[in-house]
Amino acid sequence: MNKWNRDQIAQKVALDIPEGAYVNLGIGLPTRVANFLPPDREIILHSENGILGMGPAPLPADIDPDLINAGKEPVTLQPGGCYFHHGDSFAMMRGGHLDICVLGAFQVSRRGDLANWHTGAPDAIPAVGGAMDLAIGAKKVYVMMDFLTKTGDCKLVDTCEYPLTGIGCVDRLYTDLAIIDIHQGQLLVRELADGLTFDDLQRLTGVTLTYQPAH
Amino acid sequence: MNKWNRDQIAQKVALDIPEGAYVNLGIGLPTRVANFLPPDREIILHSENGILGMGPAPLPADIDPDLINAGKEPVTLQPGGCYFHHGDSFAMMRGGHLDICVLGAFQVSRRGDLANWHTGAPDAIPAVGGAMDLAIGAKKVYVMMDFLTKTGDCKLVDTCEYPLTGIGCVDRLYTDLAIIDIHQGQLLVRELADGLTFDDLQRLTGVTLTYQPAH
Amino acid sequence: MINKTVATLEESVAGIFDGATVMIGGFGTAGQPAELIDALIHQGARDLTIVNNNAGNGDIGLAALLKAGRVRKIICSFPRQSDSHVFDSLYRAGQIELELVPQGNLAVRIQAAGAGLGAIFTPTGFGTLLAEGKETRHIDGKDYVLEYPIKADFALIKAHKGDRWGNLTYRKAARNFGPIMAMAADCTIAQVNQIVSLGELDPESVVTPGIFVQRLVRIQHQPAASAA
Amino acid sequence: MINKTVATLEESVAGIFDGATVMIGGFGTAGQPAELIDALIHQGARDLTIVNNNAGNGDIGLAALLKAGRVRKIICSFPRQSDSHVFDSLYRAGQIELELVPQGNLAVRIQAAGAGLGAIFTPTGFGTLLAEGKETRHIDGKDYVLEYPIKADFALIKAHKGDRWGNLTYRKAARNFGPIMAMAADCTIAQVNQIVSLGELDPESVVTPGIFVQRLVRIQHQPAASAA
Repeated sequence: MNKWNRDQIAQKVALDIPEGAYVNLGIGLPTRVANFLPPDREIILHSENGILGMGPAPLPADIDPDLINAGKEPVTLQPGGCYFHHGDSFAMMRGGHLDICVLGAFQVSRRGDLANWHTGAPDAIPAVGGAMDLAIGAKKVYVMMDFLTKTGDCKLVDTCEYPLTGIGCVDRLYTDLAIIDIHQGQLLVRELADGLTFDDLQRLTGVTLTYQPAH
Repeated sequence: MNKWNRDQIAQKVALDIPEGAYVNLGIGLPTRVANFLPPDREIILHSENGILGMGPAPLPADIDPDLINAGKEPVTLQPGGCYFHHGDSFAMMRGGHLDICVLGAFQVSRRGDLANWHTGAPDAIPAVGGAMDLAIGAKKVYVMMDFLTKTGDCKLVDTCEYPLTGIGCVDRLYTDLAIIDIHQGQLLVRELADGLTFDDLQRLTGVTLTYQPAH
Repeated sequence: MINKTVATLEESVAGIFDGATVMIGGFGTAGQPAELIDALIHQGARDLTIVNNNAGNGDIGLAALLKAGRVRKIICSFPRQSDSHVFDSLYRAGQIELELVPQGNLAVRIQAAGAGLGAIFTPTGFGTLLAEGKETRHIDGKDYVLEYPIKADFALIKAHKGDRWGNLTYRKAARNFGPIMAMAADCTIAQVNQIVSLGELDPESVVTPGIFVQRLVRIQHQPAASAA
Repeated sequence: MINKTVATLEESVAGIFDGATVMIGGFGTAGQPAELIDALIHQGARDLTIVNNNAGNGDIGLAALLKAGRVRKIICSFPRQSDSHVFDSLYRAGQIELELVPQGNLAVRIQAAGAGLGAIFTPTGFGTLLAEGKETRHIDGKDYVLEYPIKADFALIKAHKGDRWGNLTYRKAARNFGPIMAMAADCTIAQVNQIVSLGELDPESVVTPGIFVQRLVRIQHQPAASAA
């Protein structure tokens, strides 16, 4: 069985983003999706700190400390992009104006609850940033994560054990083993990694899956 | 006894506006205040339709239909003025950022309730505009009105009979007979028209006045 | 390639359905998208709920839409003006419903819709006829009225320059309700005086980012005062 | 003549009192008014409540203010970063109070203060730890949390150009919280790279109208990237 690696997962997300979509890529793994966006599609990236039309990292000589992304890394602006303040930026998110956001996750529940901001460990310093706004605001919320934790527990669960980011907000999971839609209380397996059967996948999780390939 | 005429009232208001004040002059009589602002003071006029630094009417050749005041009359923009949308404009008003607004009134109550938007007549078509926002938002609300109606009733009353614009919002009255502060439940007469005595004024109204000249 | 520009006024208003809520920009005639309104009259949608600051001036633009009998209800702050005779007659005849909203509550309710808020406590109107029957609350020494967002199916607005991504700038006080209505409608349609190349608008000076605009159409006929 | 410019950093932060609530602009270091923060450290006010998106980076700016022991409480969305060791130590030692607010709620609560609203129902955070104990309401099919405005006595922000009336423009993504914090503080103090003559800023492109700014100070030393 060939798990999808992180670049392969990112590529699968990227290919599902249509021309003209307004997209926010969360900090961390989701940022990688930008590397695989089809060059023949115009896709407009949003950064919570007040940018639409965000472009790739600049050459070292062109780094501008006033032009960074949500992860505080230097970025560029594409022609047609613009700047705005945090009020407008989060109105875009909370007001349902973004088409897609892509987030990482610690756990996702079968009802689409998302936990991705806080381990809940007693000594952890909590930091939430824009995660909760993205989770509840975008028209479609995609999650990128490994199907299992390093210790072999499934991250797709009946009920999240970690503190929640948002309730019933996840629409689709892109994992190293499968792509799964969360739709009307069902978990619809759309695609499986090569050599993995539906029964293999079902055995790895305590929640009931339904096989319904996308094509 | 010499009543103050409308220009004299407007002049008295104008002279009380300090340098640097952000001021909204309501539609109608208050607009006249602009004609008497001391030229040596910089005073910044706000118009609810998205202008700060509003200047006087343009020459006929310079009239621009995109540059009008709240009364829909052509105006100009002073150097240092700027434009913004209605959300920001009313945030300035509601958020307490304006120093002074000057409004007309049908009636004002002894507690500073204002009635200036609706006669309450059954066949009247109501129109409120920005009156309620101005009434509750500016740091100081000044009212310009005649002390008596044409039929001789006093417009400073115990309780407004007309529908209210705002509750307890009026700080000062500029009338044709006197200038009166509404302060902590008292009506403090600050200035009287020439030849008018305090007792004359008191006899014209059913509410209790206190004589406390400003100088 | 993203291209939100449409070639004709007819296309720009396609799909506006009977019973739709339509925001129309403008304060009086400044910023009123007269050509889009004419196109909407031509298009024929009826039973509309209109959101505008006023209720039409003279016999053109919004007044003409009212006169054509297409408007079931209007949500506005200042219907009665010296030249609002079309509205006045319909209102007196009981042929149009009026929801009168203080201008700042109109603005902030539109903003609340655009920003995805569920409701807001506003001080404006407390204790007045226009707050009758509404929930109120005393917060930190002051009284507030609970008001709900005003959303729309469509917004028709007038801007100055636009590009194919839908970024917009405005002109002087014609800006007024345009930017906030653009944020509150499912489909925002902007008429512009000029369409410029992508990247030509200064990214610091874009007033309405293209994410809030679905269609834009250039108005060929430019009145002198709307140029530059 | 109105002149909101002050000559020195020292004057710009005069009057900031012990116990004050101070908003500080910036997202990470972009838009962080480093020189104003240094001036505040020098000025000596203590027992402050700070509102910022983060809780300081490295050992400079906001982190230095924290390190100097001037901050009683911080209201922010994202304190924990790779280089937030100053905050981390204080927090673990119980020497600083943290109010953690989702970033969009931070923004909209600041906006609510600037706009004079009493409270807002926001969907963000519903059902999470950060809404525990807060009033909620189901409105039109969706769940919301009631959140209150965040006001400040002072706001320290970084802008690009300013004039003597206090009009401001910003530079790229350094804009972030500046414009909304300027609206929410009794006294907004802006550091700018450049002070221009009145009328030189395009009235269509002013981002923060001067009404929201009480003092501005030019920073002499301009890092290369902040020019132009």
